[in-house]
Amino acid sequence: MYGIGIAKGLMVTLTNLFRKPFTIQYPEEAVPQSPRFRGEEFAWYEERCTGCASCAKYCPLGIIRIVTHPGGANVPEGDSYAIDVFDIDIGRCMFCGLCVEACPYDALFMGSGFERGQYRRDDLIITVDELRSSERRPSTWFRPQLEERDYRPQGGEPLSWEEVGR
Amino acid sequence: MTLRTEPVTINLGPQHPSTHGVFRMRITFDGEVILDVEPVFGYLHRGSEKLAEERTYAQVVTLTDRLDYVSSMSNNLAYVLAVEKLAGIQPPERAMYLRVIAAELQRISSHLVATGFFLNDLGALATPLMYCFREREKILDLFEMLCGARITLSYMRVGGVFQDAPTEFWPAIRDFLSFMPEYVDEYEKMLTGNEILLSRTKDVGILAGETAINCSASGPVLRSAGVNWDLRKADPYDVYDRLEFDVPVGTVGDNYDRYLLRIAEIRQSLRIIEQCVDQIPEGPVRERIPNLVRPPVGDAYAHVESPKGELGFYLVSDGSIAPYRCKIRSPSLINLTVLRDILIGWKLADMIVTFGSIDINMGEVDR
Amino acid sequence: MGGYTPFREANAFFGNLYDLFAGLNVFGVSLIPEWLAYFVAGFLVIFIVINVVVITTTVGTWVERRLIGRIQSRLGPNRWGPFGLLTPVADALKLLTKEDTRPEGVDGWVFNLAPLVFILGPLLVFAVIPFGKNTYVADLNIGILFIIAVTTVPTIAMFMAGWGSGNRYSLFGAMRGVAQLVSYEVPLVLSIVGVLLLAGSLSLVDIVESQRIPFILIQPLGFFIFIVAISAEMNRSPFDIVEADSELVAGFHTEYSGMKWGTFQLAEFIAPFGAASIITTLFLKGWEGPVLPSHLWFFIKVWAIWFILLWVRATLPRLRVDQIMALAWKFLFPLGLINLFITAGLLLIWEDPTTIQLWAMGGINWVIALVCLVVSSHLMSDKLTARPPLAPVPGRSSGRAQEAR
Amino acid sequence: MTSTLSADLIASRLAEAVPGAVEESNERDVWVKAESVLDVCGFLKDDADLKFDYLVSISAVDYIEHFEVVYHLVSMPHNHGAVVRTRCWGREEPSVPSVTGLWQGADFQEREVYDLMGVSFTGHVNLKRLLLWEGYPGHPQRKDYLEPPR
Repeated sequence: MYGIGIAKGLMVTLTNLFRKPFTIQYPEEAVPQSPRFRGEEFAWYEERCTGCASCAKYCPLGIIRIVTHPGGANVPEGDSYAIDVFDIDIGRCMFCGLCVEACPYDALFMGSGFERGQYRRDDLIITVDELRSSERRPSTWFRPQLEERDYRPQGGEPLSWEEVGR
Repeated sequence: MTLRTEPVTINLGPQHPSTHGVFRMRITFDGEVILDVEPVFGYLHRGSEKLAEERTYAQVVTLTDRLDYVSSMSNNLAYVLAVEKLAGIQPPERAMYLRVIAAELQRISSHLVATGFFLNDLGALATPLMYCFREREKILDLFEMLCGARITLSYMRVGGVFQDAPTEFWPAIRDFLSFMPEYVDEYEKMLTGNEILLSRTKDVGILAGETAINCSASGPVLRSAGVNWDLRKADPYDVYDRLEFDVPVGTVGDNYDRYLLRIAEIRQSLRIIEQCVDQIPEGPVRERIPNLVRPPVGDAYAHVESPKGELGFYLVSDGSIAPYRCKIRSPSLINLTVLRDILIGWKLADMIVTFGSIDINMGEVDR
Repeated sequence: MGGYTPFREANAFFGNLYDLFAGLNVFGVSLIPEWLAYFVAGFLVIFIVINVVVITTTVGTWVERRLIGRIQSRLGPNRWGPFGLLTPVADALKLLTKEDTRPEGVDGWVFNLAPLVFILGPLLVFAVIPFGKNTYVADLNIGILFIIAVTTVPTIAMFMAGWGSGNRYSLFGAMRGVAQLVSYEVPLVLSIVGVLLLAGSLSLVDIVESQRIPFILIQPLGFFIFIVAISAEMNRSPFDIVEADSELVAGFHTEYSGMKWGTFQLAEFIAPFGAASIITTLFLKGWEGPVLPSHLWFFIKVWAIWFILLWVRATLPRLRVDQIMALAWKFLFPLGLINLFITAGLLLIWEDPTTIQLWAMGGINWVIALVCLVVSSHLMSDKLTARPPLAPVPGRSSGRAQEAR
Repeated sequence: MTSTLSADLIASRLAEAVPGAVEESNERDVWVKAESVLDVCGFLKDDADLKFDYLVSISAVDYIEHFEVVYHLVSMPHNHGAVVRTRCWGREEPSVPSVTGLWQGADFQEREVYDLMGVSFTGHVNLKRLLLWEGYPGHPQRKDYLEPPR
């Protein structure tokens, strides 16, 4: 009979009227985030970095720029290159995480934040100073050692370089 | 006295609410009836195939995310299968199961988007769309748990998947499997018997089986025309040959069948995921292969049943670290071949609905 | 005072205002002449009514968006002010400050005039609606005719906008609008005639007062036809083919922006209140009700009808042009005729029905309405039964798959 | 496409039906002459044993000295597939007969190949650029394509 289906549809919408809304009030309420979330602020540990620039080579867009000079001795295991420039242009980054996957020394991590909006494209470039000074809450993406420890970057403690290794 | 009338030509698009992206159709109308359709493509052409020639095999995975941006997993899977075929790599079993789970979740999410927008094209004030997106959000949460991203996933790698699923993923997916059927029932209760939807979609935009085959249509468009052709059955990849599922096939090939088919496929996908979650073995998830894969000289074609249809990658290797040629057989573009056959003679309102029921994605059409 | 007296006595609110102004005097010298007092009092009444209508509509947009939000499992606007109550204010401010674009090739006069003409119809409806006991702008003895006349005015504006825009989508929308209106005016009027026969008057005030029991109980079929036809007249979903956003972008007001567009929207949001007011007056005993004050009763009934219109709008997909026409001519029109003949026949039998006889008439009408609806829906739905769920086919299983098992 | 038909089998069948069409074949691939593509495809589509009724894709590869157009065919009734290749020489005006008469699905794919690779298909009724606009200089998927200076 014409109308039964329409009536059923109306009942569905009516029941949804009294259901709890699905919306998350974003700035006030935190969006539940997975620890693997591939966020914007990269976490970089200079102590672990040898300056091999694997990350720069593996980046599909070539947005990582690394300039080094030999002679730095800042890595516990031995000599390495000292980093002069480590620019990540996150204005063009697509957060695929291949740089993190490529890093053989667990020095580079994806970040966990997503609120780094800027008005100018130039301000979107993460420089080496910013990487050095920022609080590092690395995402557990491609870092199973952090996952084993049940580390949650969102709201967790910042990690130092000794804690993040394999 | 007879009135002199003449046909009206309308440029439907590139900016139009229901062309699902930037797509243009030059349509000639006689009153409201369509006399001729000429699709115009290319507004979203980014040269993915050319870009792929300048990237290593691993880096191309990120490009495939952006083809059909509502079903990245299927694109990942198709590409990765092609490279594996080219280089002769066999992924571990656990990885294959994880891929199937991911691809089927993606199918559900893509079909939800398709159904929602289909109803939006029918003019349902976004209510079914919101319901569909509500559940899609749950799937995106699962994806975020799995691989840290919601849309551009880049989950699969040559020789497996990038990492095993986290421990919290398994209870979450069981939970999803338990509540999702109820929501699908709710859509069906709201929509399937709705007389307005029936009168708008039933026997509208009928596509005959022979035409569908001749037009190389694939996926729901082909199956709704009554052709039993599903690559998961016809040419099983990964572990589909160990899973039990049915292929829903339409009877008439009209818009209503395409809608019913998507709902039925969501149910079948849930069945597949359930089996995968039960069967998945322990073990490694990634074959140990060098980061820079150098497949032998040759070519390979691999295809998957993506939510939109047969998505194929034809890769040619010259032995270097980058593909020599990467051709993408995109289902959305080729499904549009049927456009003239099923639109001409119908009214403007039917045209929008029929176009919505084909379910194209401009990222994939223009690549 | 002579010429104005009957009108003053008929409308207590207007009369009090008139007396107030006309009685203003300094040492016996009247400050305001009679004609000016008449004019000022009339102006004030109209001012108050229009403001009440517009403010109700403004609140209505907020309620509508919140309710549709909740129907769609989300919250709806809640940023401006408590619970988002200031959202309509923000909307209005935004629209007023927005650039008023005027595309090339428009027909200037027609294009600019269309929004004004469009809002005329919905506002004029309220001129004859009795909002409460003795509260109305005018008690026209041809009230219903007036309403039927003014509700067609927006269609002219629609065609003006569609033609003047010089846009093919707009023209499509306008043509659809005219066709739809011409079809739906017929069942709309037919459904009212039953009420008029029962009430014995065209004046809305008299219709309210003559309802011993709400006419919805005596005229179920009329009520059903009227609510369907009026939502088609207002271009509300599922009959919103005129501005079908997924087909025609925005129909006849595709090319409008700024406050011209805002005027169209305002008129479209006023229209459901107008429709709900008419339905309340004709079928739901108007402002009459126990205990509560009459104005409150009127508002409760209006909002209830308005909610039904909203609920339908939020749920249903749109019909196609030819289906809408078919619904009017093949479904509503015969039903309207049946309703008219039955009512007239019953009134021939009981010429001056008592309350019990009215109940009996209601009972007969309900039975007939249900039979008619069931029969005609069966006639309509011979093709519209849902298909059984697609038979799952085992799929073409491949040789390799069988080997694997 | 569970089984890919052996190319030798197809070549031998083709040798009977369309003599002189097969240029070269090994166990995987079969190359046919560019001018006989239409005959070959017609035979493959209509032959009862082969019955390739579904054209999966048409791809073109630029091998610098020649273009190779690759047809992936599938037979739905028999559930087998085949790859037919053809070489066309010359960089100026490479051309292959169009198969749109056999499979409507070839329409957009041939237009795409024409657009991006510059292989024209004789007999195609509407051979216009598909993705790029009319008047675009060159065919960007060729290996020797250079981006025009801005």
